Amino acid sequence: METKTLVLGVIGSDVHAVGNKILEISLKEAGFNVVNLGVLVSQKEFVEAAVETSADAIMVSSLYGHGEIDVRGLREALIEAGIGDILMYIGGYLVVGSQEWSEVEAKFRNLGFDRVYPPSTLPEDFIPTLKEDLGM
Amino acid sequence: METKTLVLGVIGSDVHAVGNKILEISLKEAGFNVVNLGVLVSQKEFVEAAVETSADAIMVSSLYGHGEIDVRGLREALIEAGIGDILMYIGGYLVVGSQEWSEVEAKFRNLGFDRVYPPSTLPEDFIPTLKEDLGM
Amino acid sequence: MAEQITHDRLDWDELQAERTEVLASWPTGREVDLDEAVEYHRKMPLELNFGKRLLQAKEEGHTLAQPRAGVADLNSHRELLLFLQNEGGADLLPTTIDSYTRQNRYEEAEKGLAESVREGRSLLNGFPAVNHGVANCRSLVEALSVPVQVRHGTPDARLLAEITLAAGFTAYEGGGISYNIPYAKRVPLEKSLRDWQYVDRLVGYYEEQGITINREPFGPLTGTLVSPCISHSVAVIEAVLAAKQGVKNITLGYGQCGNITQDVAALQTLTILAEEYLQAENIDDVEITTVFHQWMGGFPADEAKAFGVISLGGITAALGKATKVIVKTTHEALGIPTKEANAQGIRATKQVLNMLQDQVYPENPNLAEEREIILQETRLILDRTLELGEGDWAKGAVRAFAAGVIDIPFAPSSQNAGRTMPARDNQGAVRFLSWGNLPFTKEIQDFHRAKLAERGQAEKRSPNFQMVIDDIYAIGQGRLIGRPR
Amino acid sequence: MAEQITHDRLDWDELQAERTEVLASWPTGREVDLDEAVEYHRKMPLELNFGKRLLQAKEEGHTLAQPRAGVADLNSHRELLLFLQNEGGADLLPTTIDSYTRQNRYEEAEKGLAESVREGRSLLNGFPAVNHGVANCRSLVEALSVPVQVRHGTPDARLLAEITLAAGFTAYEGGGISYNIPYAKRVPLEKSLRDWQYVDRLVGYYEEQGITINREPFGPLTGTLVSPCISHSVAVIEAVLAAKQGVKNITLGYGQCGNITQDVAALQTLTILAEEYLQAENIDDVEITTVFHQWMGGFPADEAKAFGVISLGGITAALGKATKVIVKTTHEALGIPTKEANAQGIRATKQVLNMLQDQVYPENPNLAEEREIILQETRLILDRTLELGEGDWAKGAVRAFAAGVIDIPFAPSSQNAGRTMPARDNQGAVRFLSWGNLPFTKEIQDFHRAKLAERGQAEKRSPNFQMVIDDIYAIGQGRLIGRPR
Ligand code: B12
Ligand code: B12
Repeated sequence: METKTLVLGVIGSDVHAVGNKILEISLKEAGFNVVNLGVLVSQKEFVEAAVETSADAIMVSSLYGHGEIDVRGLREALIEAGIGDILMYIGGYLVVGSQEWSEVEAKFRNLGFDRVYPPSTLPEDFIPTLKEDLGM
Repeated sequence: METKTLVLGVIGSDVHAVGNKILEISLKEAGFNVVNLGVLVSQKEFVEAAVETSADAIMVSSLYGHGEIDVRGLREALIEAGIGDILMYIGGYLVVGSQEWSEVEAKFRNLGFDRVYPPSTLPEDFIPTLKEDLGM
Repeated sequence: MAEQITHDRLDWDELQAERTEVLASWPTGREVDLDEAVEYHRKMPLELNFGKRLLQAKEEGHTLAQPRAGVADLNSHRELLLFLQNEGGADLLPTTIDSYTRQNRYEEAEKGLAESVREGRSLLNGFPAVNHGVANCRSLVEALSVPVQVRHGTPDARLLAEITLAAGFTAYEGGGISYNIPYAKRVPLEKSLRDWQYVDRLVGYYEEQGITINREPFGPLTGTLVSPCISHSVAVIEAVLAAKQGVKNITLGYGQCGNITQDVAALQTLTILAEEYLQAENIDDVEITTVFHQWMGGFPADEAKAFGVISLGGITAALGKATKVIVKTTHEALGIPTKEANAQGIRATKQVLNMLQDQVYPENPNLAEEREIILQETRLILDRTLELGEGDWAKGAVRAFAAGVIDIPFAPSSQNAGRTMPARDNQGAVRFLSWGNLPFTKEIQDFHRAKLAERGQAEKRSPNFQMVIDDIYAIGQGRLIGRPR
Repeated sequence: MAEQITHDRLDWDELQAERTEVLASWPTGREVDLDEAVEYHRKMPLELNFGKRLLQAKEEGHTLAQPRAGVADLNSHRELLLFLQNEGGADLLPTTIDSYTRQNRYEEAEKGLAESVREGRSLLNGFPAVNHGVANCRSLVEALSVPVQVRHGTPDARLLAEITLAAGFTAYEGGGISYNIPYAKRVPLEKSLRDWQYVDRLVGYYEEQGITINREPFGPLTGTLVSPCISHSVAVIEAVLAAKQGVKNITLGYGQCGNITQDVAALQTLTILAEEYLQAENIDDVEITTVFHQWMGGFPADEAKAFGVISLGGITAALGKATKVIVKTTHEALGIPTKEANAQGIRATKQVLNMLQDQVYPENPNLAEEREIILQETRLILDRTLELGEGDWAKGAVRAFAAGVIDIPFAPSSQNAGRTMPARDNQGAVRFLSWGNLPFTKEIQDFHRAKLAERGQAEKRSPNFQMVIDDIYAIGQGRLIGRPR
């Protein structure tokens, strides 16, 4: 089975590094090829890394609350870069405060994410779905 | 000024003794003549004590939640004993659980109490009113 | 009557006439068939046995969490317990009995129950187990997956014991002193002691059949500034009296006072003293565990503040390595808690218990001194009690209360001298402002005097009754010590 | 650049060109008039001075409670702070700055602010003080009756300092290391150290005018299993660097790890070490106070459990006699808290602080050993740092990070070696699984190895990275130590 490549990073001015490290480790353990951009990642860096590594999916984290502002236009930038239909996940504390989850999910789906995960998501909660989505 | 006599007690199967002791001390300090029947006081004891001591007011406590059942008929018993218009206060945890205070108050007013006090009432919260009600 | 009671084991055969009478005192008594009940217990899954669960926890060094809870109606009560088990994560469950049942007023309980069902809300402050009877209570026990205990406050708890033990409850709270003096006004101590010997003998009978039933004297007494030496004395006497009747699994209790060092010392000395006095009676087959009660006096009305009090209790229990902790709720100062509030109290408590599972309050000179004081004071009280009883603990207890040698502050009972007056010292430990007739040595009297003088100096007032009143209100008002403001 | 930085005091006159530049970098910079600002401070009521309030608390032996809080819009933020003061009973107030401002992205902050006002909810995770400017910020300070501090996480906080200090804030959190390594990825340490020397020099200028401004290095760093020796090393270096610039009122911080003995030892050694190293630099006119941060890592999502964590933090702060405690909320694992949740966290904390005000964690051999370990480890790190810096703390800090002599676990910064790996021992104290290049003696290395071996044995697994992951999740999952299940 061919190894799938994931681009991983925490978007915007966000420095929450702990979850990012754990995701990297868990995804590697699960057999993925992980390109971890770390924290404080701009949209541009996400797009470039995905193009360069011919990534199969982008995993965006946002913990600090500005996710809503930070991800606007990311899907469009991917389209512009010619990889508009790449699988894209997001997880973390996506908005400021705690809002009705169904609304948050809808909001980020509209912003171009294929799957949206709430806080306290464990690696085992989404890795099976990710494999399914990537046809593994 | 003539000293006013109060009959004090915790009604029914209720053994909460601490508040009762504090009330006794505070009311004595405030210049009342206090007849303290203590805890586990039946309606009959309240009525008899009030008659015997020609009391000016009856101070009923109920802490344990059965107050609602325990005080039914007390005003009627006082009427029967010929002291139907004696001033009567009640205080404590009057019902089981915590219910809307206005409803609890209305309920106990209907049961014949002139004034109804919620939990955590301090002596200084009601003694001035008591003096007023007794024309002191 | 004081002359009649002894601490000797009741003869089982002789007890049968009395049992018949007790069982006849309310219709549901007929449901009790002791042989069948023993069979029933034998078939119960072992993990539902309260005493066994406690011993396991003691061995592992864990502290278990147990709430208080009881409502009138059977279905609602079952739901309540299931909620506390599943949503609260309670390790042990209670069934708190209503106050009419506690005074053997089963008719009033019946009315309250009927009205509760009619109105769809509990008008009783607990579960009237006698009125519900054996079969109903079994449906309760069977629904649960953790052990369940009867908790009440009943001077004469014979019928309640017959019914609930036959129903599969494996733990029973109370005792002849601890369920009389704080819970009654005019019940003679001889009578409550004898009625509790009946209960203990019944438990002893189950033990003879190989069924472990846990017994727990009610530690906190009046819950209000009760010095450890008082509650420890009562606990030890009730433990000895129970053991004499054949009880083999005993949990001794203590209600949080608020000074952590004093509280941990109290927990540590409880077992030491119980084992010491049981040993002296040549009893060595009794398993002792401990229970710490989160603050039993007046609570703050604010729920966040109440969480603080609850957590401090949980933390003290964990650091003092209590076998279990009885959990308060954030509704304590509001009224009987909702099931949600009750579950929250358990969860906050379990969080701190789990976090501190592997930590213990450090041994240190103050702790040792505090233990020493508790040991000395309690021994003085107990030894004088035994002396008064001429070697008999039951007689001794009766005479000790009559003499004020044991004297519980704020107790409503006429059997209680009511001459002791507690107050906090400058670190918040509970001391005596007046020790009445407690048989304290001059040295110990001086200790208390000095401790309160120290506080008086800090507060620029001489120790007096106002301090006591201030201390009673203090925790409710967000502090431990009732300092003048 | 590492060659350029020194720990010497910046020349005030020479700094003026840079100040002009900084103030010109965003329009609100124009509002700063330093002479007028000093006048403004002089007229402020004394009880609003943060540093003075801390010294008073230290003297009285009380622990003060301070929340974190900040929203985008001025009026909402003012309301929020008033709520925390009046309903929460906060002794000290914060103004938490948003993350765009922290990265000097004032334009994005402006957009976020505008959108927040439009939508009627905060889209920013804090208060963009630079965008609001001096006059607006003053309206905030003036509305309050307790002192207020700027709390952020800004590597280059020069403009923010100019504006907020001119606005009457009397306390400013952060430092060249603690607001870089955990909060940035690519900011050179020389740059952040130099930018914070600017801030400290500015504070020093206020001090020269007789205005006390409190400075607080950010103690918890990444908030996740940070061993005391790491955060203490950073705290001491930042204290010395600040003092060199004329800062006179410093609060040193430490984030709760969860083992009470270790946490109390950490609080006690913080002051000892700071005074020791300040003394060595012949600085003796700096007032040191301490701040304890309630658990800074992942929280349980359940609010009742969160109350347990919060209360344990409050209790540890009180027993360890921290001067103040930074309070978490029950919404920690849910998102930025509502003002109600924030006030609840303060009230729960204040309840336990008040109850334990007169109690202290008892001196005992384990505590002494824990202090000794922290002292030794920190001194090893600090002495090697100074050696690397050839007597200069600023140079030393840069070189120590480059060499991994100071190495903060989980930090995002490329300036950080990232070779240390913490894990809890069998009592929950934070130890090192890997100490990377920390200059530990063989004895200390053996100590850590033994501690983790002990845990490994208890858990029947050899100490490895899975332990670390388990420990990171543990408190959120209701435990302290991430035991296998
Ligand atoms: C530790 C911490 C910090 C540390 C971070 C240190 C570092 N550099 O890493 C410090 C103290 C520096 C910090 C700073 C701040 N923080 Co912070 N922080 C936390 C905290 C307590 C724990 C985060 C953590 O490490 N969790 C453990 C890891 C393992 O879990 P995780 O990060 O959630 O990641 C897991 C999942 O979310 C999921 N996941 C994550 N990303 C993705 C992506 C995909 C695709 C999927 C499928 C899953 C997934 O999988 C991960 C592994 O299980 C949380 C609250 C909490 N959770 O209890 C707040 C929190 C995230 N912080 C918050 C805030 C606001 C801040 C600050 C702005 C300061 C402030 N106002 O108080 C600054 C922001 C700095 C910045 N510019 O980013 C808020 C965010 C609020 C919101 N969104 O509404 C939180 C929720 C706290 C709160 N309730 O206010 N913080
Ligand atoms: C200490 C205590 C006990 C002790 C009592 C010892 C004793 N013999 O005195 C013990 C442990 C034995 C006990 C037992 C029980 N208790 Co109790 N107890 C308390 C507790 C914690 C404090 C009471 C107290 O002493 N407060 C201090 C004094 C100074 O205040 P106070 O009693 O409220 O009195 C003041 C005011 O109310 C007012 N006041 C009182 N009466 C009157 C009358 C008038 C006219 C006026 C104007 C004012 C007034 O003035 C007083 C002085 O300020 C309260 C909860 C709380 N408040 O935190 C529960 C509480 C009262 N108990 C309660 C219950 C249910 C019980 C039990 C049934 C056990 C159970 N199910 O858990 C038994 C009942 C036994 C019985 N038959 O009565 C409930 C009542 C619930 C309800 N009504 O919904 C409470 C509220 C706890 C709870 N939330 O569940 N209890």
